[in-house]
Amino acid sequence: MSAILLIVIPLLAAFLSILVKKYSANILLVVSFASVVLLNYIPLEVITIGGFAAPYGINLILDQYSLIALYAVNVLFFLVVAINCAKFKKLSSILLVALAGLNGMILTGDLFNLFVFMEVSGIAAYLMTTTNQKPLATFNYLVQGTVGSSLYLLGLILLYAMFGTLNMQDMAFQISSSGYHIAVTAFPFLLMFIGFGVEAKLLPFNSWVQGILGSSNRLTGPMIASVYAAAIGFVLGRLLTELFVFEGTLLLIVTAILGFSIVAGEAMAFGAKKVREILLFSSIAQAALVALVFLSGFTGLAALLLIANTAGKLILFLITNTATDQLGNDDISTLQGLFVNNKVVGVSFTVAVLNVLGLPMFFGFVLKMNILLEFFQTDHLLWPAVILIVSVVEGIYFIRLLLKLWFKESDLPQVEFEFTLKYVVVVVAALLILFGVYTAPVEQAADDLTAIQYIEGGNL
Amino acid sequence: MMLSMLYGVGIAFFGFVLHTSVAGINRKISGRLQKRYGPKWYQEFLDIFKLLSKRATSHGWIFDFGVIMALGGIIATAMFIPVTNNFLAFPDFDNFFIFAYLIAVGMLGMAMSASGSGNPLASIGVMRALTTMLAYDIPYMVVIVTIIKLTGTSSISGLALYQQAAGNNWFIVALPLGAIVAVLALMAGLGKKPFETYIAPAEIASGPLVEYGGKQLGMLFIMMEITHFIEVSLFVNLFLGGAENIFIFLVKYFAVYTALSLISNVYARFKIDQVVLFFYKWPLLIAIVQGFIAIYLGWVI
Amino acid sequence: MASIELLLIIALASGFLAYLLGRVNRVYGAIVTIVSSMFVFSSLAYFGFTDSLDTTVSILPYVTFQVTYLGMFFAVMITFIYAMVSFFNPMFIKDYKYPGAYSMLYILSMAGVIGVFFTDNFMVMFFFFEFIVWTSMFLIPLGHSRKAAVSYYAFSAVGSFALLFAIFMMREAAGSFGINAGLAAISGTNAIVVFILLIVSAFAKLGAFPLHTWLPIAHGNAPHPFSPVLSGALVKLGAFVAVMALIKITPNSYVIVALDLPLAQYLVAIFAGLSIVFGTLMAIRQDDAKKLLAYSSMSHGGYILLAFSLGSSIGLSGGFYHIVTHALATGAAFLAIAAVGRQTGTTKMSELGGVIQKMPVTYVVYLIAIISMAGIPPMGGFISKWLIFQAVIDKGLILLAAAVFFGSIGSFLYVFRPLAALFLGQEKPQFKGILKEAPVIMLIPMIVLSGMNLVTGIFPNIFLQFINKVIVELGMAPVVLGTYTIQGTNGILDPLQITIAFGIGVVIAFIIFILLKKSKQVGLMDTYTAGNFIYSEELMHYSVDFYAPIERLYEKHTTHVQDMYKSLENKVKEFGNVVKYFFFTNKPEITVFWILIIIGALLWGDLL
Amino acid sequence: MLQYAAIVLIMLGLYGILTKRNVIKIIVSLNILEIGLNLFIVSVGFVDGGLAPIFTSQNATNDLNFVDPLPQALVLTAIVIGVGTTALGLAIAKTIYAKYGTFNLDEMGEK
Amino acid sequence: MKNFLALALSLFIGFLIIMSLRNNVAFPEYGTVNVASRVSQAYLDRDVTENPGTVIFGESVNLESGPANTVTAIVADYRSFDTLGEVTVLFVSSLGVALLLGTKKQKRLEVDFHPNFMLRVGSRALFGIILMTGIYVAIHGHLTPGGGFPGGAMIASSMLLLYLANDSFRAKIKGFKILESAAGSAYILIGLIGLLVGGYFLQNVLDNGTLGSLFSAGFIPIIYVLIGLKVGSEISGVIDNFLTEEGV
Repeated sequence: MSAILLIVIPLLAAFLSILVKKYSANILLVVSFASVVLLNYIPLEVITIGGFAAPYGINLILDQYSLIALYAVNVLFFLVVAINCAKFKKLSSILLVALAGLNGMILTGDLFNLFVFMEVSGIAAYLMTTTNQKPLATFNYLVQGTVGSSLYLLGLILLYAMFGTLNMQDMAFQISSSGYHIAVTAFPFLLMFIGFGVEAKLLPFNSWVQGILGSSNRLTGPMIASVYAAAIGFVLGRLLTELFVFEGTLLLIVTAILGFSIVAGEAMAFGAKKVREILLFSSIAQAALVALVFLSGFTGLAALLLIANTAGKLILFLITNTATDQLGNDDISTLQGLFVNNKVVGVSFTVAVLNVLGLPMFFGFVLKMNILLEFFQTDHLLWPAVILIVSVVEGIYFIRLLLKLWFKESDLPQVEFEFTLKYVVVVVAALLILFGVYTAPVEQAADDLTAIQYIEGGNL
Repeated sequence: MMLSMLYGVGIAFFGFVLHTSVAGINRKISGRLQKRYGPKWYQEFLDIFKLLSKRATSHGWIFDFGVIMALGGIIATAMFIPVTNNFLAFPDFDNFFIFAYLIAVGMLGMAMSASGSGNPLASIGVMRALTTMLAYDIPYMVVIVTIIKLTGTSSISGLALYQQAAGNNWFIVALPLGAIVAVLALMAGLGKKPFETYIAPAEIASGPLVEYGGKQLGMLFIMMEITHFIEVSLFVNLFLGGAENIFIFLVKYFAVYTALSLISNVYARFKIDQVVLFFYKWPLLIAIVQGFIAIYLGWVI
Repeated sequence: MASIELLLIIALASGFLAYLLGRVNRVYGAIVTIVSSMFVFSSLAYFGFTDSLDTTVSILPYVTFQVTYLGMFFAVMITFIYAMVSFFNPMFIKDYKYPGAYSMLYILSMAGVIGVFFTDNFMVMFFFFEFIVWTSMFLIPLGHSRKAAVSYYAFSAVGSFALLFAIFMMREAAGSFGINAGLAAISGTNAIVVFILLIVSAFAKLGAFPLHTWLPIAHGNAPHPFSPVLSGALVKLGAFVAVMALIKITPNSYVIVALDLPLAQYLVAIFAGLSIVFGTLMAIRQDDAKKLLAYSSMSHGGYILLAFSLGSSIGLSGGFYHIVTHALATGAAFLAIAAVGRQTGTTKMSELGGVIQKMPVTYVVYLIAIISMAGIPPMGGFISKWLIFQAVIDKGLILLAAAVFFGSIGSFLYVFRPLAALFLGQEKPQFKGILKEAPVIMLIPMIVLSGMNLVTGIFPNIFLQFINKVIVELGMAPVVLGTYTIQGTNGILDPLQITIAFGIGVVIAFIIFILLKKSKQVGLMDTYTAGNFIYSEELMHYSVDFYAPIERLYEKHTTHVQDMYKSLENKVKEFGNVVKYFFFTNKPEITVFWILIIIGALLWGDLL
Repeated sequence: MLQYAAIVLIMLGLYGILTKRNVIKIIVSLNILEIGLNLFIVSVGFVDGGLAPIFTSQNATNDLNFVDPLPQALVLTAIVIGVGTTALGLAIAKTIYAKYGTFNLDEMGEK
Repeated sequence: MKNFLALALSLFIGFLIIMSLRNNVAFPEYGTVNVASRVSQAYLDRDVTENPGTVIFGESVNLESGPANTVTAIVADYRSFDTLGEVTVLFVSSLGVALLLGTKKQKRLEVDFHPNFMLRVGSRALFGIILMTGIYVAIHGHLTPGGGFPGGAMIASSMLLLYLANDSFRAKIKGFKILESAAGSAYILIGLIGLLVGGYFLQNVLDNGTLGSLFSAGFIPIIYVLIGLKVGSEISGVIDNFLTEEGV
């Protein structure tokens, strides 16, 4: 069993599925489930493609880090698909390509190949968002996404011109051994960072988010906010830890961007009046926080935080968008009292929110504490302060939201949640609690991830 | 213990008799000043006895219970008063704060009883009394704090002895600013003009006592006499160096009370909020200034 | 011997049991709260006072414990309030939307209390600290207002995050999360930061000025039985944090020689004084009895902070004792108001009157509670305030003395208002005939608390002796105590003597009363009305704008702090909207523009 | 110079996205950006006097001065990807037109 | 004014970029690239896995990568995986265009222009030539400039010609679909064959032949033909979608 199958099988299925449209939804379901199963049987290794070893050919890196990322992305993807595949039959082939693209992005060890998979999954994402029926927002997403990936490519080419290689690890090695001052890489790194920043929802580059997630449906909401966010986050994390070296002005700019994203994201969520806007703005802040943690070198924790956040977002967007689809809009006043008659869903929603907030007994708490601890141990006092202050703001608007959703006397909104959805959200919520209480594996995983021997270079 | 208690009860009774007499004499003096005869000096006794012997109405158990609590509380407070250096029931235990707060039990009883009458005017009266108290007590307390800080004791008899030991250097002289505040507060506490809105006979229709008659009123009169006795005695002990013997005490007591009565005849009446504003403007400032210069600068004459 | 961890586990387990039983029948869940909280309280008290609490059992991972007098003091006191209040639960449980959740959260928050006060590990402490915040946060919206929970959370979060930050700083200094090690290791500039953070945390939890705005909202709107827990018990978490800040760490701050007090402590004292004054003024003008008591809690929180900030053993002793007496008094008062609220459906004074006619026991409970709260002998409040006065005067703090006395006299005003307007006065016609005394199960805890109020006032030394142990543990000299007397710095107090004197006075007055002619009983409407004929009870009742003359003097200045927070909130929203305006449109150019700017920033920075 | 021209093209593409309000024009600007980028990529591999990296009967051995073939290969991929996004963009433009009846962003009523 | 400012800004940033590249010591100046220091040298020398020494056109046999066109060697062999992704991009975007524009019942887009008979016939004649050229370019991708993508584009342009020249022309989309699917699947299957036989995905397990001959370079011509077909059918599908609209 080779990790290549994670990319190839969905791709093959996608090519074939256009012939058998009737069964395409089933194929999608089977393939996405098969990917999850397959994950259990593939060994950790570096896969060479075409028989040409690393800096010359393309390789796929399957280490602890990408395995965890693959688990997160594939499981989340499967859950989203399991709920939606019947309703979005038309998109089956596209979703299969998206799966291949996301897996490819996570696995690949080649920077240009990464660009290709970024485009594959990006185009699939643009297409998915057309089901929102907001073509303008999709167009906006497409333009920004394309500009972003073009900048990434420009940065990559500059690096190639300087160091003559495209392989991620080789690049890091060449940079560190070239003897040039690190400042020569500042511009390409910034370009690449911006390219990912667009997809990863970092603040000045993310004006597409509002249009896309603010009017998302049951497929696109969880898909973009959860599955894509997870994949992009992991890839950005790998780049930040393995390749990028931020120093001087660049470090200042990047940290300013991330800090601003965190603060402004929470502030915008605080002022938002619609449920999905609250969620999307808060996910902006979270994405920036994850990037910040990666940047600070706490790889394992950042990865787990990313999983916790995206799993939570899956629940939140699934529930919100299901209700929105049935009620017509997502004003808080419309959804008020939603959980009075839907307690199971309500509890899951609450668990997801509390997990994001870092309430004790939840996964998020363990991570938050460990992250703060790491910051303190490396004598960064500013970031914990920022994180804690925005946590207050975050808590206020989320609790305001929760209370609205839980309490209403009469005239309750009537929303039907089908069994699969309930099942999915409950399982995910239960996992969030489980890892909040049983923290040993979490800490183990964080240590394992952080302890991976990366080659020289990068921020570590 | 029981002996001290009986001693204390004696003091309370002494205080009642003393103040009722002094108040009667003062009424006479005021009368003479206003070109009238004025009542007999024992007129107040007569009033009280008459009231006590009358049959009264009652508005329920809290109305009666409040009166008992008021009188009981005041008697208990009076028991701690040191009249002279030797004429006192509980040496060392006559802590200033006991007076400050035990006296409130009596007040509370009276207020409760008045509100329990069901008459809104009585509640208004209580409100006025409490507000006035909030106004005058703070500056007064600040002055007392200054004294306690300077002497290191809060025992009233201890303070009197302190002044005597310092060659009769009374605090009315040593702390002139504080003394002014204390005099003003004492006037308010005794219900003298211009701070008498809450208890003035002319305002009685909306005072705490509006609903009383007969034995309840009589008991409240007793309580008021003893209250005044407590307040004036405290002033004598705190600012006038206490008394070595009963004669000096009587002289000082009479002088203080008469002086205040005479002063108060001159003034018109403040409204309640004016009282609050007045006390928080000058007396409080003076008291704090006095405290600062006495404690931190050591300027004690 | 009893293990704390076992107690904690039992408490947690019974919480879930309460939920399950609460699902079967909501009253069962409430009964579990009684049994569980009584059990926890009595075992803590029994084993605590016989010095046989231990920490041997260790089932839960990471969680380690230590037994300190300080922790025991708080834990026993708070669980006592929990135990007393729990008797109210069965009577109120039917009003809640989520009754099972109520019972569970009630017990869980109590379990959190055990965790906070007995752990020797900062992280565990923070865990349970948050645990309490969250469980209680979910309890509050079961009452009247959802907003209350939000504002409770906001301030609690400020408090707990400040605490967390301080914890991490101490961990960095000490290298471990040990509480004792952390507090001992912090020094220099860091100590100042930690001090400030801990004080912020304490202020937020205690609801001291200027972090007080949540207090009336949360206390006023929480479910009736939970308000006493909040005010009497949970708010005291702040005092615990304050002790850590004010006593256990010593930041290098400038010592004001004239006051013999470090500047840091003095500043805390100033804010405590402001809390006293502000709480008093606000309490005076409240119409809702629960909000009034909430503001009084703020004022009393100020007393506690002030006492701790003075750094003398008499002050500490006063602070600790004030915690006890205020918890008992405010618990009893809140319970009495809760009983009234249950029987009448409202706690607004302007809507009530003459409740005493049908609820005399409740009235007496309230009376005793407010006597204690106002610091009038022979109740506990007098003793604790007396101790605090001693400490304040000993330091010669004139301004703070003025604040303290203002709070003290002011408390006469505000505690009297419900007494007159709610309990006394005319009986409102809408309650005539339907109003009844509270059920016996509710009277039990009220009477017990009243008894405790008396005991704390007459025999304070029972408690002060234990508090002396706490003080010695904190490294201070104990307060000198006689059999019945307390030796202050400038005087000696014999509470028993005062009580006997008071008793004799009352007996004399009673004899006088009984010897005289019997009075004729007349109705409440049969009163002097200056010749007018007023026929309606409502017109014959004085309850609206009770202290109008004094309220008028400051009514324009009551909302400054709320306005400040409101405008802060608006600022955040505005900032969010500005960002939204600048960065979010449906047009792609915004992103491109910012990309150009950022690239420009980098290159400009590198080229120049 | 070619590199600088490519960068100017990229900047012109960005300028177009920055200022143009017409959906089609934005797509064209995107294309200009991509063309500039592709040009830049190719220029990175250029060697003065270099040969096209194809072995022919004239240029038969590998020790000749070939230009860097890798950027050319990358450009090939980049171009195709550009085609894909352009096609998709145009299709979206068409749906936008169907929905709003205009290509001008300012004339669309959407929030 | 706004536009001018935007232009000034973008040109200024462009200037900054140029300046920074000029100042960048690591960035080689135009034309002075040292290919030997890059990975590309290995592609030219074909010595990634073996060491053939000098590579000579028409003589070297069974090199690790067979195409005489080094760019093709990279695109279809060394970095074939990129190409797979690239094909996928095109696949998914054509799918997307169909999703966005395709409806069940379609008719040709109505335009004012009606081609005459000559145009129709002439274009049909041209169609075959362009198609053949396209196929040629695809097949000879490993020897000459060109390859699957240009070839596919040519194939598609021949279809475009038909569409433009005949306002009622509709290609059989279903056929394109099958072609597209089959070609894509075949590409992957070739990759899988490599995985099964050689142990590496997309490994070229066929004989590479002599450098420069038509039947050389193993799978590469096959892959390029597949790509050509796939690209051709996809772009044709896109063209069809753009040139049709809803209706009967």
